[in-house]
Formats: sequence, structure tokens, C-alpha cells
Amino acid sequence: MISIKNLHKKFGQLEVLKGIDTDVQKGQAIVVIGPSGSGKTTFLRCLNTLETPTSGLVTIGEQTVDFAKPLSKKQIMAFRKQSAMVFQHYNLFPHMTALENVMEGPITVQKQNKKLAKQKAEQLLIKVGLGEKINDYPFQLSGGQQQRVGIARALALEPKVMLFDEPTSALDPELVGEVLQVMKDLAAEGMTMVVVTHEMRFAKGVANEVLFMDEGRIVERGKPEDIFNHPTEERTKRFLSLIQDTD
Amino acid sequence: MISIKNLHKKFGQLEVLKGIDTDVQKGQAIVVIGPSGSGKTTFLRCLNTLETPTSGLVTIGEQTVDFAKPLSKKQIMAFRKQSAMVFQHYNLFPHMTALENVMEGPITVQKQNKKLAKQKAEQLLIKVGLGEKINDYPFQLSGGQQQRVGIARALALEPKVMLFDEPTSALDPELVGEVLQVMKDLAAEGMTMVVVTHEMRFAKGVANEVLFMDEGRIVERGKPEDIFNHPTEERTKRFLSLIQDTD
Amino acid sequence: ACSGSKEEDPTTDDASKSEDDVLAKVQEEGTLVIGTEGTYPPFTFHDASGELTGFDVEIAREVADRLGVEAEFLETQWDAMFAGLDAGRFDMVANQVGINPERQESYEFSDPYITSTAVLVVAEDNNEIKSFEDLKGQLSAQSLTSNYAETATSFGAKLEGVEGFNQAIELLNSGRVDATVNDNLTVLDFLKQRPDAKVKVIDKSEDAAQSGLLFRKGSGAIVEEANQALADMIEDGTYDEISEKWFGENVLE
Amino acid sequence: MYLNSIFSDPVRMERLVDIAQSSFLPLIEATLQFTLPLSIISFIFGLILAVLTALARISTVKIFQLIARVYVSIIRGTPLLVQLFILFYGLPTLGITIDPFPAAVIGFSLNVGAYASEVIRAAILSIPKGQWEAANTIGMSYTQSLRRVILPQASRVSLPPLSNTFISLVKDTSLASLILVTEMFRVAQQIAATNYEFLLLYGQAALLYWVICFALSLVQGRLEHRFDRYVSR
Amino acid sequence: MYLNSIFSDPVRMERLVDIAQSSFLPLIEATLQFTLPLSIISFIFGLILAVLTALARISTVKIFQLIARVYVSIIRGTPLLVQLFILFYGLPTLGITIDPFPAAVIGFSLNVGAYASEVIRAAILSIPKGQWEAANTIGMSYTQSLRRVILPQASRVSLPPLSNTFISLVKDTSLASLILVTEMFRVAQQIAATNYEFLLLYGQAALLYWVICFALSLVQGRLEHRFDRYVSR
Ligand SMILES: Nc1ncnc2c1ncn2[C@@H]1O[C@H](COP(=O)(O)OP(=O)(O)OP(=O)(O)O)[C@@H](O)[C@H]1O
Ligand SMILES: Nc1ncnc2c1ncn2[C@@H]1O[C@H](COP(=O)(O)OP(=O)(O)OP(=O)(O)O)[C@@H](O)[C@H]1O
Ligand SMILES: [Mg+2]
Ligand SMILES: [Mg+2]
Repeated sequence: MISIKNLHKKFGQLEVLKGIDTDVQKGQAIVVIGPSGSGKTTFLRCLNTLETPTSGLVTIGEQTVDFAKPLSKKQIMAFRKQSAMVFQHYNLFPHMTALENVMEGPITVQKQNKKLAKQKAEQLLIKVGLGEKINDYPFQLSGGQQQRVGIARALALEPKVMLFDEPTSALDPELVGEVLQVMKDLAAEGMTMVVVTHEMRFAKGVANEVLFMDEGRIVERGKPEDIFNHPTEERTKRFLSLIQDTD
Repeated sequence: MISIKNLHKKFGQLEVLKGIDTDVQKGQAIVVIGPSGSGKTTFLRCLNTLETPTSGLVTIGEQTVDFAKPLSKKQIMAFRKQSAMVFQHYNLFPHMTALENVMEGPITVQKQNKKLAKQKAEQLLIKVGLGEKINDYPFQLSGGQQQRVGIARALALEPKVMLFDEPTSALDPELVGEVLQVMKDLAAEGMTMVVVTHEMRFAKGVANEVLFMDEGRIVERGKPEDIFNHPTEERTKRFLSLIQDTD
Repeated sequence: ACSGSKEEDPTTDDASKSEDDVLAKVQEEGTLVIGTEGTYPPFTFHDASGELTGFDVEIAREVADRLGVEAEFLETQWDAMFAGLDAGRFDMVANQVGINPERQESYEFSDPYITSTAVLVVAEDNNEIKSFEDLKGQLSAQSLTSNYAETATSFGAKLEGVEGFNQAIELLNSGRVDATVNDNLTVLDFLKQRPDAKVKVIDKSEDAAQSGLLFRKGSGAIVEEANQALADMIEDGTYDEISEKWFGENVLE
Repeated sequence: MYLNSIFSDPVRMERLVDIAQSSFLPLIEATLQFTLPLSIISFIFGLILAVLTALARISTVKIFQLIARVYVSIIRGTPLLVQLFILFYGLPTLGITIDPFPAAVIGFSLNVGAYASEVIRAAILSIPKGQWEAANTIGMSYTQSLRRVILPQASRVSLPPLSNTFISLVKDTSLASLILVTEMFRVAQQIAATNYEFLLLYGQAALLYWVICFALSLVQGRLEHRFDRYVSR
Repeated sequence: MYLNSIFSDPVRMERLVDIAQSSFLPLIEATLQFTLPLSIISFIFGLILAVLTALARISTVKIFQLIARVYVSIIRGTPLLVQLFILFYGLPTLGITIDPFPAAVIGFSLNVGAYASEVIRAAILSIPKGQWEAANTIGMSYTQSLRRVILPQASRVSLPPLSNTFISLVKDTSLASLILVTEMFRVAQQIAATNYEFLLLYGQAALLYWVICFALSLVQGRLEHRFDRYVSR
């Protein structure tokens, strides 16, 4: 479903991604961990072309793109359509209700029939457990509810792959569970997912594989139980000792 | 060191604290946990009179205040001086360097000698591990470093009690450790501390007692091992299941 | 409003060629566009019904009639009046523009159609100034470009520069200046409107100033035509009628 | 002081009341006929210009940035009076003659465009980057993001400063008399010129301006209220 | 058009150059003697007034709020020209006579005070509540918090809009001629009144204003740079 070859990203002089090679099978849920600044967010954003990679050959779904070459807007749009992004800070449109947020993509961008788009949006909101809140504005929703709207908004685009960038790290501890539940359900339904998170409940319980990034490279990759219990790399060990209970 | 009797706080019609009774011995570190909106922040803010309680008899250090009665500015100032607050979002003064942030209270408020205040501030910054960063502005510091400046700024006031409101919850996971370390050191030195946190590493490893709040009341109180392993109240159990690993 | 008639005329023509243009243009369009302030009674102002009227307005209208064209008045401030004439927004200005050598350098005047004398105005309770001779060392409010400023200085007055008579009167009223020298007809009109005003006319000068209709330099034949029209008006009594109507006397000389 | 208070003089008092009464109608007429239409039309054109200028300033194309900068600098750096003067009396020497009302609209629109562009630029920049990204991520083009996501939110932020711009504009229209548009303030001057009650007439004009501003603040309040639908307090 | 371009007429061209040359000195003199001092002094007083007004608007004391609101509404709602007129020609009827320059300073300060108060109010409100609380927590009084924590940060935010206010002020000082202050624009008018080259002189005046604005924008840039010391980019 995803195949990445030698992905590089520079910001000016600063090389943030130093050659990422990896692929993700259809229906897999991959968790990416790594220290702050290691390039996790940049990696995800490159997959959704929110950042344009400096070079690299990336396939998502049916689209393959070589970022070393100049690309047309159309190519980028077609490539971007393959995936959808869920942000750490939700980034809902504050001037639209939950329903309008979810309908916006299908209607404005994909020019779908309004009535159908609305029906589908309602179904998605019911699916993420917000059937009662469809006409609320974001400010009226808790963080966990907002993030679930964010997920529904991404799902409405019917992407092949869902990208999550620390979807629960801005949430109150007791609200994390409800968002994780929605993500677990998605994984169970066979959605292909790339998730940047330090939430061990998700990494251990749901992820098919864990990817450890450091300094713009994938340092280690493996099944969650292997990575967390027997990391082979020194850097992985050091990092895990920082984020896990030490006492 | 702290004694609280029947503390109430209303925001208009909304009663947020519905009668808090508790006390904290000198040198103890108390952790407050509880669901969002239960009143933890409001409780801490009342102790520092950032919010004025509606009623209640509170003693901190050498000052006792009855909030049912009208209070003079001087009384409030004297009472506030007993404690110092560390905020979730650090709230450093962005236009001052780390050193200036720490010196500001002693110099502007307590009218201390500039040279002495500077020396003391430097020592405090060294103590929290920032000896190299004293002339950096907050934006140049990582979250963990900023929070440590926040702690130094609070310590510079030489309070009897330190109040912490979720001091690590805005931090990247791998930066949490460095702030917790400073707090542990403080506790070891015998500082009296009230800490609102969901950081289990601190609650389990350092706290003398854990206080569980819900809906404006203290529902349960006990040693960390008791609360976390054998909570007696149903509400406590439900809450702990939400924030701890369930799988 | 001002384009049109000359399209066939190549604009690259030199200045001398444009000499006769104004008359031709006015006749072709059938309107004489006249710039005026509209805020200077009794010469050019709006009556109670809001209509533009006044001595200068009627004179200008009569001139247009005699040229066989419509008079179209456009109103604006003093500075814009000159700029408008320069820019060809107006063909002529009728606004009590005093004839003096400086202006003649840049513009053309018709023959004078009014002569006014200067009067000295002071506050009602001012007993120190009794004649022009007493102006010495006193502060007088004057429009610095008017001929009256010269009159005032010639008697040794210090000047406070103002934008017009109205401001001079306000200054006199608020006790900020001692006197102002102005045209007697304007002052008369003011006193008619504001009989309660705490000012008085204390002296009248011998010197007289003349005003004419103002044209762009090189307006050519239209100036002569206007002069002819003025002369005819004086000849057949029309001028006298208008003058009597506004001032109760003949103000030509 | 040698002038008695007008209140102690019943004759003068009566005269003032008479003048005030009879002059209100022409003043209101001129307001409705020129001051308001001129303000409103210029404001609309000015806003369009302002959005374009703001986008040019924000854009990464250097030449757009430069044009926008020069335009804003010239308009803000020189008096409106002079701009109108040049537009109306200067351009004809270059063969361009514009009628008074259109010239006024052009002049005032250019003015609003420059001032408001800074407001709108700041408002657009104040919208969190995440909003652009969210719009991008659901596949919106630049124009779509702007129209559906950014500008609606920027309107909220820029409402108060834009209402300031409008207030200034309304009062600035008094300069239109310079280019032959007999707007309300000019009418006040015309009336005062015949009865020499400048203080009174200017006061009346000020009152009318103030009423417009007050009405505007009500409109602003309603708009803010509507926007506040989606903003927590 | 029937007027030929001035550029094709060497005599006229020469005359214009002569006039331009000889008038620059008096214009610059008037700028230095009146326009700039008037602008700067009024701006300083206006800022003080603006801070007080902003604090009154923010305060919880209803009567302060009301006074501030009425003041701002009146000043913003009525033309500056009328305000100066009333101040200078109206007050004497009540027995209060103020000299031209002080009257101009009072008028312009009141004006700046009203406009800038809104800017400063917004800037103060834009400082996160956490800053007040942090100041409180280390024991600062209201005044200390304001002076040491809030205003320094608010200055950063309000610098661009305040420089707008200053630019407007500089140009508005041309109204001071109404109350006998012979500022630069008045000098331009006086010179033009003798040679009737209004367009030229107004253009020169505009150029001088523009130079001031440009200088201001340089100062603003430097100040922003200084503030940016503690702001990440
Ligand atoms: N737009 C940008 N311009 C310049 N540098 C950038 C930009 N975005 C990110 N960087 C830099 O790239 C590096 C990687 O950033 P990135 O956000 O991908 O890390 P991350 O692993 O997501 O970290 P975190 O856990 O803090 O979210 C950092 O050094 C960051 O400063
Ligand atoms: N200034 C205020 N005005 C009105 N209501 C307030 C105010 N501050 C807090 N509240 C309300 O008081 C209740 C308790 O808030 P508080 O912030 O103390 O909870 P908390 O336990 O700290 O929650 P969290 O874990 O989210 O920080 C909430 O319902 C909140 O909405
Ligand atoms: Mg990241
Ligand atoms: Mg809290």
C-alpha cells in the first residue's frame, strides 16, 4: 500500500530526513516513535505532501511519485488524495459545525452531491460516537470529541491510508481512551495507518509494527513486543528508558 | 504547614470547590489527581489566591486567612507569599532572559539588592541544571528547560510551599524526566509540595500521599500504593482505569 | 465632462495653436464651465432654497448668455479653483479674484467688473483703534495673498494669516486678533446676517481693488468675447440692474 | 471674556435653533446622496483591492510583494488631499480626465485599499498555519482554502480595525468637495458661509458623522455577535 | 486634451524647477519647526492618554468604562477639523482661550488618545492571561505587572498599528493651519497662493510627508528588530 524509497527532505541547509526506506502493507497499522526533532512529523507530512520531499520515490495506493522531478499540481493533488491526515491539535475549522467540517472536503473539493455528502458525514460522525454532536461548533466540544471529528473529516475523503500525528498528546489523560478506541476500530476494519504516537496502549495493543526514528533515519523496526522489550540498537534503548517508567 | 478547612469556591452559580478539608505536613509531597474539570487547578489557584475562595479557613506557613471575611490587599499579599506556583504552560516572561525571569520577583517585588538577587538566581538556575542557559530567552529553550526556569523562578521567592499544576503535561515525552528529576530533588530536600499531575512516575515514586478529587470534593486520600492498587471508592477505580493501561 | 470636441485636433500641437481653443470648445459644447467657491456671500453662495446665486454668479451667467451658451457652475475651494482652471476642468473662474500683477503673470483677466474698497473691522468694545493709522503694531487677521494684507501692513500692522474672511471674523470674535481689513461689501453682508456680531466697521480706505473674470493663459478669443459681453451689459443697463439688486448701488467703480 | 454666553441671549438662541432646523434637511440629503454612497462604494472596492494587496504582500513572488509595498507606502505616506488633487487636477495634464464622482471613488478606494491591506494581511497571518494545512490536506486549492477557510476566519479578526477604516473613510469623504463633489460637509460650509454660524453648522455635521459611526458600531456589534457563534467566551 | 504636457514646454518646465527649488527650504523649515514637533509632542501625550483610556476600558469599574467609551466614541465619530474648530473657536465663548500651539497639541493628543487606546486595549488583551497570573504569583501589584510584564509585551504587538496612528497624525497636522499654526502644508499653500502652482507645491508637501513616513518605517523596523530579540521566527 505504501512504498518509500530513499526519501530525503531538507529545510534549507538542514537535512531532516536522511533517506527513509520502508513500506507498509495494506491493512497494517504502523507506529512511529522517536525523540523530538527526529523527523517523525516531517516524515508524515511528506507522505501527504504538506511538505514537498527533496527527493525520493513514494508510492501510496495507486499513485507513484518521484520527488526528484518537477511535479504538476495535478499530480500532487492526485497523490495527496491517497492519504488523509489527523493532526495533533485537531485543526478543525472553527467556523463550521462538526457536520460541516466533515462535509467540507467531499463538497468543496470533490464536488459531491450535497445530500449524499451530508448523509455520509452523519454516518461517519455516528461511527466515531458523535451522533449527538453533529451541529456543535468545535469550541463546544471536548478535546477528545474534536479529535474524533478530525478523524471523521479525514475518513470522509475515503483515503487509502490514514496518517496520525500524535493524535492524543494534546488530550486530557482521561479523554485519550475514547480517541484510541476509534483508532483501534479503524485498524480492526483493515484501514492502513501510520501513527506517530508515544501512547503505549496503542503501540503495544494495536500496532502491527513499530518504527523507531532518530536524526532523520529509521533506526530500528519490528514487532511492538520485540522493540519495547528487546531493542537491539543503543539509541532505541536510551530513548525507551526516557519515556517509560524507570522506577 | 498547610491546613484547609471547608474551602468553597463558586464561579457565579457554578460551585467548583464544594468544601475541601485537608492538611499537609511540613516536608510532604502531595499529589492531586482527578478527572478534568474536577477542580484540581482551582484548588491550587485558591491556595495561591490567584482565585479568591468564596469561603474557607486556610493556613499556609505562618499565615492564616478566613476567606469568608473581607481581606485587605496586604493580607492577601502576605498570604500569597507563603506559596509559589509552577504552571502547566510555564508562563515565563518572554521578554526576559532566564536569569531576568528568576530575578524579577526578588528585585521588583521584594526589593532585594540587585547583585545578591542575581547571585541567588544564578545558583538556582545551576541547581535546576541550567547554568549554561542563564542568558537565553524563553523561546530559545526547550519545553523542559523552560519549565525548569519556571521552577527556579518560583524558588527564588523562597516560599514555604510549592504548588505545581500539571508541570509536565505540556512537555515532549522524553523531556518529562528532566523536570521530574528537579521535582524529586526538591522533595528530597524537604520542600513541602502540592502537585497536580497524572505522571505516575512521580505519583508512585515520590509522593507521600495521593489525593483523588472529583466534582469539587476530595473523594479519597491515601498512600500512593494503596490508592493505585486498592482504591476503595468506585469513582477512583473508574478514573484509574481510564488513565492506566487497560490491556 | 471635458473631453470630446478636440479629438480631430492632434494633441502634439504646440501651445500657440491652442490659443483659440477655449471659445471654439465652449461654443461647440454649448456650455461655459465656470469655477466658483459658492461659499462667499454676497458674490457666490447658496440661498435659502439651496440655489447657487450671488453677484458674481449672475454676472458670469449673463456673460455666458451673451456668448450664446449655457453657464455650468462647478464649486470647490480656493486652491482647487486655480488647479481646476489649469487642468481644464473650468473655462473660467468667477469668484472675486482681485486683479494683481502676480496673478496676471499666470492667468488672464477680463476687464474689471467690480471695484471694492477696504474697510477696517475691529471688536465692538475696542476703543484703541479708530482708524487705519492706529493699526501700527496691532495684530490683523488677513488672507496673506489678498490685496488687503498689503493694505494692513502698509499701516504697520502685524499679520495673522488666515484662509478667508470667515476665519478672520472667528478670530476677532474669540479675541485672538485686534482687527481685520477686508472688502466692504463682504463686511456689509456679514453685518446684515449677524447684526448681533460684536464687531464694528471703524474706517474705510481710499484705495480700491478691482476684480475680474479669470481665464487660463492663452485662452485667446474668449477673453475678448467676455470683455465685449461685460461692456454690453454695462451699456444696456443689465449690469446696473444686477449691481443694484445685490448692493443697492453701482459697484463698477 | 467679552462674548456673553449665547445661552443668555434669547434672540440669538432662537436664531440658532431656526438655522439648525432649516439646515438639517439639506445636510441629511447630502449625506444620503453623496457621503454615504461614496463611503460605501469606495469601501467595497477598497476591500477587494485590500485583499489582493494583502495576498500580494504575503505571496512569495517578489515582484508582487514589491508592487504592493510601493503602493501601500505611497498611499499611506502622502496626504489624501494631495492624492485627490493629483488624480483630479494632475491627470488631465497627461490627457486623462475623470468625472468627479468616479474620481472620488477611485481616490478613496485606493486609500482604503492601502490601509485595509495591512489589517487584512495581519488578520490572514493571525490564522494558525494549521488551518491552511487542514485545508490543504482535504485537497483544497489556494483559492478554495482562502475562500472557505482563511478569509471567513480573518473577517472575524479584522472586523474592529476595518470598522475603524470605514469610520475614517466616512469623515475623509469631506475632502471630496475639493474635487467638486458636494458632500455633506461642503453643504454645511455653504450654509455657514451665508449665516456665519460655522460653529453651529460644523457641530451639526459632526453630529451626523457621529450618528453614522454609531450606526456602524451597532452593525459591527451584530456582526461580531454572529461571528461569536463559533467562538467560546 | 487641449493642454499640452508640461514636459514639452521648456519655459514652463524651468519655472517649475525654479519654484520647486526655492520652496523646499521654507517647507523643510516649517516641517522642522511645526509639523514634526507638533506630531511628536502630541503623539507622546496621546499615548499616555491612550494607555489610561485602554486601562479604563478594561477595568471592572463601570464608570471608568463609560467615560472611556464616550470619549472614544465622540473623538472617533466626529471630524478632527470640527474638534479643532470647537477647541479653538468654540471654547472662547465659554471663556476659555487657548493659544494655537497648545490648542493643537491638545486637539491632536485627544485624537491620538482615542484611536491608539483601541490599539493598546487590543494589545493588552492579546497578552495571555498566564502572564498576568505569573506576575501575580510572584507578588506583583497591578501597576508592577503592567509596567514590567504586560506593557513591554503589548508594545511589541501594537507597534505596527501605532506607527499607522503616527503616520495619520503627521498628515493630520495639516489641519493645524485652521487654528493658526503655520505648519508645512500651510506654507505650501501660501507659496502656491502666490504662484498658483498648487499641484507642484502639494506634490512637494506630499514628498516631505512621505519622507517622514519612510523614516518612521525605518525606526519601526529597528524597534521590531529589537523586540524580535525575544521572539522566535
Ligand atoms: N518548516 C520547517 N523549516 C525548518 N525546519 C523545520 C521545519 N519543520 C521542521 N523543521 C525541523 O526539522 C526537524 C524535525 O522536525 P519534526 O517536527 O519532523 O520532528 P518530530 O520528530 O515530529 O518532533 P516532535 O516529537 O517534537 O513532534 C527539527 O529540527 C525541526 O526544527
Ligand atoms: N474562571 C472560571 N470561570 C468559570 N468557571 C471556571 C473558571 N475556572 C474554572 N472553571 C470551571 O471550574 C471547573 C473546574 O475547573 P478546573 O480547571 O479547576 O479543573 P481541573 O480539575 O484543573 O481540570 P483539568 O484537569 O482539565 O485541568 C470546570 O468546570 C471549569 O469550567
Ligand atoms: Mg512532531
Ligand atoms: Mg487543571
